[in-house]
Amino acid sequence: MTLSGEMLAFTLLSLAAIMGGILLITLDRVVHMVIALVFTFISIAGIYVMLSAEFVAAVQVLIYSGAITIIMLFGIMLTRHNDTNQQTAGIFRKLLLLLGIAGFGIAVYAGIYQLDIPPEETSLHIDNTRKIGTALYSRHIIPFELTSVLLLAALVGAIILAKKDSEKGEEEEG
Amino acid sequence: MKEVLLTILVFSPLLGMAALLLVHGTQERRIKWVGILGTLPALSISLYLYGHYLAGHSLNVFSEKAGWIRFGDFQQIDPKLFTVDYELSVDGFSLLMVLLTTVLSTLAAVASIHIKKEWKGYYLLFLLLEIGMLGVFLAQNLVLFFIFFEITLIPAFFLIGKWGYAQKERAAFSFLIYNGFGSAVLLLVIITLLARAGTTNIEALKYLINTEGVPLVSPIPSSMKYGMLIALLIAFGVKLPIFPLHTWMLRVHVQAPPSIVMLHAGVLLKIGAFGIIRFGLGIFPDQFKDLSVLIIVLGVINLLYGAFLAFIQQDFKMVLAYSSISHMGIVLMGLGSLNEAGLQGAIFQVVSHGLIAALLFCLVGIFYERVKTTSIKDLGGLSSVMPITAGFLLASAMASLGLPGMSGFISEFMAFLGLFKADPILAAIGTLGIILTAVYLLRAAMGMIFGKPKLQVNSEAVRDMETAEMVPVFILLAFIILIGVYPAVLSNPLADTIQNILSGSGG
Amino acid sequence: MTSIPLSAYLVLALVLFCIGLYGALTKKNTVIVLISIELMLNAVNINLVAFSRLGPSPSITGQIFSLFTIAVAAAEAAVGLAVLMSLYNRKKTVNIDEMNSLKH
Amino acid sequence: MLDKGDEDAMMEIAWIIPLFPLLSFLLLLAAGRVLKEKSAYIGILLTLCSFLFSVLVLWGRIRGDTYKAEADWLNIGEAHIKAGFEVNQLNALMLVIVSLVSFLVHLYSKGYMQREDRLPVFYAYLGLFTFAMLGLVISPNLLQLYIFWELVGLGSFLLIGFYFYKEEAKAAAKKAFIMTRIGDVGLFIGMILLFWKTGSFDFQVIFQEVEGGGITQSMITLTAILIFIGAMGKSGQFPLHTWLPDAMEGPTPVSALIHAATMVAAGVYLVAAMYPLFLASTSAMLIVASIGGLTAIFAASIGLVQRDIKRILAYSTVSQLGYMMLALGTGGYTAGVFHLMTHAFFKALLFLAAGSVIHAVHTQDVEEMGGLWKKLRITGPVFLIGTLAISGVPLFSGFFSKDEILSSAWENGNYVLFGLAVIAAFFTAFYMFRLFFLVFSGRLKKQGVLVHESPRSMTFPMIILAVLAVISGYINTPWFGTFLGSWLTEGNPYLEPEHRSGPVWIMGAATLVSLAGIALAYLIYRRNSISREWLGGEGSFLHTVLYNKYYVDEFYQGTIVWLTGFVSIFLSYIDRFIVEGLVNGIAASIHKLGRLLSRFQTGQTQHYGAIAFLGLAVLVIIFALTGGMFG
Repeated sequence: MTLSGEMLAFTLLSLAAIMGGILLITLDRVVHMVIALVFTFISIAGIYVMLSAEFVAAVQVLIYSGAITIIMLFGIMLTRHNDTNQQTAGIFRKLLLLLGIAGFGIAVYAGIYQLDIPPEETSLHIDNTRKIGTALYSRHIIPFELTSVLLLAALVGAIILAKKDSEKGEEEEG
Repeated sequence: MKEVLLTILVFSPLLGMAALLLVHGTQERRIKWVGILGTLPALSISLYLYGHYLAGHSLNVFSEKAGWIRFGDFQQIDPKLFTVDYELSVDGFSLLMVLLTTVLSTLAAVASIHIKKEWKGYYLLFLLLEIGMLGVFLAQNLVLFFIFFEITLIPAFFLIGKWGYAQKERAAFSFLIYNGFGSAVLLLVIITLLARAGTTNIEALKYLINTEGVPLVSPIPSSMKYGMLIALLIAFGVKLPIFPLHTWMLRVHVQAPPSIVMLHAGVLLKIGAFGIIRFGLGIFPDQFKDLSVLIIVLGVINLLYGAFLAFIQQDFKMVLAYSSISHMGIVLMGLGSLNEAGLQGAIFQVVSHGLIAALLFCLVGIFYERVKTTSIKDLGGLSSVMPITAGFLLASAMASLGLPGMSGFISEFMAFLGLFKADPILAAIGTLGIILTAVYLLRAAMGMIFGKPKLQVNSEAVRDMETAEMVPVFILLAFIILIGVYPAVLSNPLADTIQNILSGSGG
Repeated sequence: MTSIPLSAYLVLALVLFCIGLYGALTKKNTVIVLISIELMLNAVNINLVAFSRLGPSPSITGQIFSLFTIAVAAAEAAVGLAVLMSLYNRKKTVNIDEMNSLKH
Repeated sequence: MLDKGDEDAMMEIAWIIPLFPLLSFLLLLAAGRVLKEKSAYIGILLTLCSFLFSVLVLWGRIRGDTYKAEADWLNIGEAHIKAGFEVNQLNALMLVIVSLVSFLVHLYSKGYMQREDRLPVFYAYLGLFTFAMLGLVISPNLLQLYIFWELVGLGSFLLIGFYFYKEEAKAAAKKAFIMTRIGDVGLFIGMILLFWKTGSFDFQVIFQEVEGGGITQSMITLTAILIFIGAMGKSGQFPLHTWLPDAMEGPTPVSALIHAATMVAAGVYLVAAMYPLFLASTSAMLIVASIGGLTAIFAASIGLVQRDIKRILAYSTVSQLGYMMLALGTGGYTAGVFHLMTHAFFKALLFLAAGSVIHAVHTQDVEEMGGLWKKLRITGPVFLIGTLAISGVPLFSGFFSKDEILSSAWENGNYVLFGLAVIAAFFTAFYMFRLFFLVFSGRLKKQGVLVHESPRSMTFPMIILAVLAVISGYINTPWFGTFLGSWLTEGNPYLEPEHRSGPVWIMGAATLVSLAGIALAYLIYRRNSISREWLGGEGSFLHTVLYNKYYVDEFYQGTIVWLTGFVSIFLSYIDRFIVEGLVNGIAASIHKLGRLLSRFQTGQTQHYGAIAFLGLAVLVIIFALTGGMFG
């Protein structure tokens, strides 16, 4: 494994992503946590680019780094939280979980280690977006349409959930 | 048309269900009519099948098959590997069971006129139950069989739990838990077979398991075959029921509405026997042969245990419940003897007991409706107040105790004929059951019919059977006598099936 | 042609997944729990895209799948937050420990 | 002179004979409510048809040869079980006896059951019984015989329980059914064993196999005994006799038809029909003879002290059936069948006459009757004829048949059995005349009851039977030729024509013995010159034992019935506490476990998640360590 430019890029991106993740669980203030996560999301977008998935990378930046992060920030703000996050989970449970996650990680790593799939030549990077568009509107048209239904349902659901209760809350207050 | 006739047959009750949905829930008469009519398409198709058979044509033309589920992609090895098709087919044995189902369904639908509430839901579930029962007998692979098998459980659970008597909920839960347990065991066997043999088609399994040197996905050691056979016996033994897995069935017999017990005792219990014959004996004939003595012993235990207990019951329904256990012993004995006579006797007993049990419970429904009790002590002298009902009751008790000229005798006779060849000693012990059957049935039936009318029965309001009620009773009795007088109506369709099964066991 | 082996991506995804999991199971703030779940979803997405490029039979389907995942994740985040808001309006808390009214 | 074809034509239609009564049964069942008392005519008419056809068939058989027709009925693999009918000498004779007695009883019942509301039902049952009985006698194979055998039992059961509201009738019907069923199981087993040994149910095939040595000797004995157990049940042989006296709870015509003339004789018929099988085993023959002899004396001794007129006749029937068995068991085939025939006539006569008496005085207790001779001008004489016939007074039919039996027992060389038979003959003469004198002589004991002779429909059958009771003996006498004997055995390879003349002194001794019995009865009950208490009066040990029928019923009650009940209760406890308890135990422990596990339901999403994940982790680790399922 030579230290090529690609390797370097991968190393940097993955380090950034993992750093973001670690910051997420170590930082105290909730807003900081979300900001740390943005790093992770953007690094992952970079990883996508390396995997010749430009369109997915773009979507990742737009949706995750943009939309979802913003929604989360709104959430935090609307709940008017004293934005330090007091962790109260029992030390025993944390240890057990760490142990479990470590075991899980090692087991899966063992699986990954055994995995040996010879890379094949692909043409995914050529006209990536066009290919996605073609596939999405031909072979995957039904799931695609269903996704739109899902999104609509989520939209309506979110509005109703948020609205009804706030009205009720007002009535109770009033 | 012929290629999809079986599918139409199985799902024809859906038509009735759809029609029921259009009827308003308070229109009692109309709902009952629609419910009864809903069972007729299946009845007429099955009669057509029987006519087709009588005309001498092969039943194979009705077989149908369509690709359905595919686990993994093994096209290059064997396109059939790990696939489950939607396949229905009918042979002599399943034809009889289907006929039994459709006839009893229609008659039970007629007998359901005594249902007092929520007719719509009742008939919807009733028709759903019929779909399940029909599918069970026609399915050609274990997965499909299992699905239909489960379809029968759910409507039966609600029918028992909602329209039954005082302790209906408990009965329904017993029913579900025991049968669920049986299903779980059955599922284990099915999955093992699918994983090891790569198919669940019955014919294919017969070939794969019993032929030396056929490559399987992974080999099935002999001990595992025994294990699977015993598991099958347990799974279907719950249904049949085999001692000591029988207690749930007592509660169902006593607590469920009589029209449902007609179907339950008449068809659902018979699925157990059907399964043992089709799968236990069909797929594992050699292992079955080795266990045949065990099966005979179980049969004799069932026969005598049920008979002794029926002897001291105070409730007529309990007597009938134990008598079912006892009669199922004869099925096991016939199966265990593993010869033509025994096997034929067992299948005859399945059909015949189905009819007789249905008849008895139909009558129970009729007189319970009038006197509001089934306790033998409280009854007595039914002959004076309801002579026709009493006469039919006596006739069905006679049928049940194996009076010649009725179907019960033929099956009992053939089962013992087979058993005496296979194992004379156990058979001789079993004949004690013949006497005991007479003793307990006469005790119960005469306790109700003969003697002086007791107080509860003597009231003015008690009328005799009405014409509508007489229809199912009369038809059932006619079938019972027909089989008893001319058994060839059953034995001819069965000949091939029995040959097929016995050739599998090499004797 | 890439010089980075498939397993490198998978390990990266594994690490991110484990971090997300830990966060989801230990953090008290419901918002953070939601964010951790997003992180886990991202880890899965990396796998999907990596397999679509470097898997046994490379195809575009993996990318399509990841797009669907993102869409569903977005919906989930929106609904999740809506639920959180309405809960907050009732209970005045976002502490996940206090949301146990479904207990038997 | 008819040619051969006509005779066959006569016998070809034998199958129709049982169908008339069946038709009567179905018709009356369906339309009885409409027909009401007219249903009697239907029953009578149809049985008359049966009788006429039976006579035709008998005529055809006398002229022609055995006729047999059958068709496949049931296929079991390779085995074909057939159904059909056969007309041989024995069958043809039985057909006539059964249909004649049945016809007369139908006729008699018209008068006797006049006031009964359920007359159609009664005639329907009679039809069913007659159908079954006629079907039984023309069966060409054991299975068919067994089928009708059970149906006959059903008919008997229904008729005994005709007065269903009487507790005694209910108990008697139940007892009759169950006791005979116990015997039937013997027949059932014997039949199946024979089938597996010979490959057929057909009488002829079985006999050929027996003859040809196809069956081992022990198997022949076993099957013969099993079949005899069946005969014991139906014919009320000791120890399965207790149902027969109780069966007198049924209407009297029924007792005459079923429990005297026809059904109870079916056991004898069965042994006669299977005779070659019995002949092949000396031990089976000995058992038949011993049981027969024992029953004859046993039942006769009980008959000495009974008070119920019908019960006395019932015990007499049991005793006479024992006689027939004794005859068959000692090789007297003709004697047995002959006595079967004569007994059918005179016992039916006695029962019908007894019915007429009961009809007149409305009691069954002989101690309450008396002096009826003058009141019942027809019943009295016919009863006397019957009594003379059964007692074996010379010139009456019973004399000849009894003589045959005694000679056959003597020739067999079994002198113990011969002695038993002689004593039984003495008893018979004594108790029958005791009955006669108590009922008809002396003064009228029952006052205030208008005693009147029965209507003509009742007296007519009695007169016919009385004539037959006298003359039927003459078809087989040592004086005018043994027509019946030679005809019965002719052309039958298994039976040798009998020339049973026997020592002449037997006839004299038999006459003396019966006359002695009559004389004793005369002295005690007519003349009162010997005290009734001379051998132990009421209350003495002997009387008590006899009056209580040797306590056989009580013995059964105390052993078999008790044991069955005990086993049942024992098993019900097992069912309730062990089987059910086990299940309930499992259910309870699952419930407890559920309680325990529900503590883990903290409501904390993260707990759930953590637990679920840890489970997953453990699974994955195990997978990784073991290499997985497909590894």
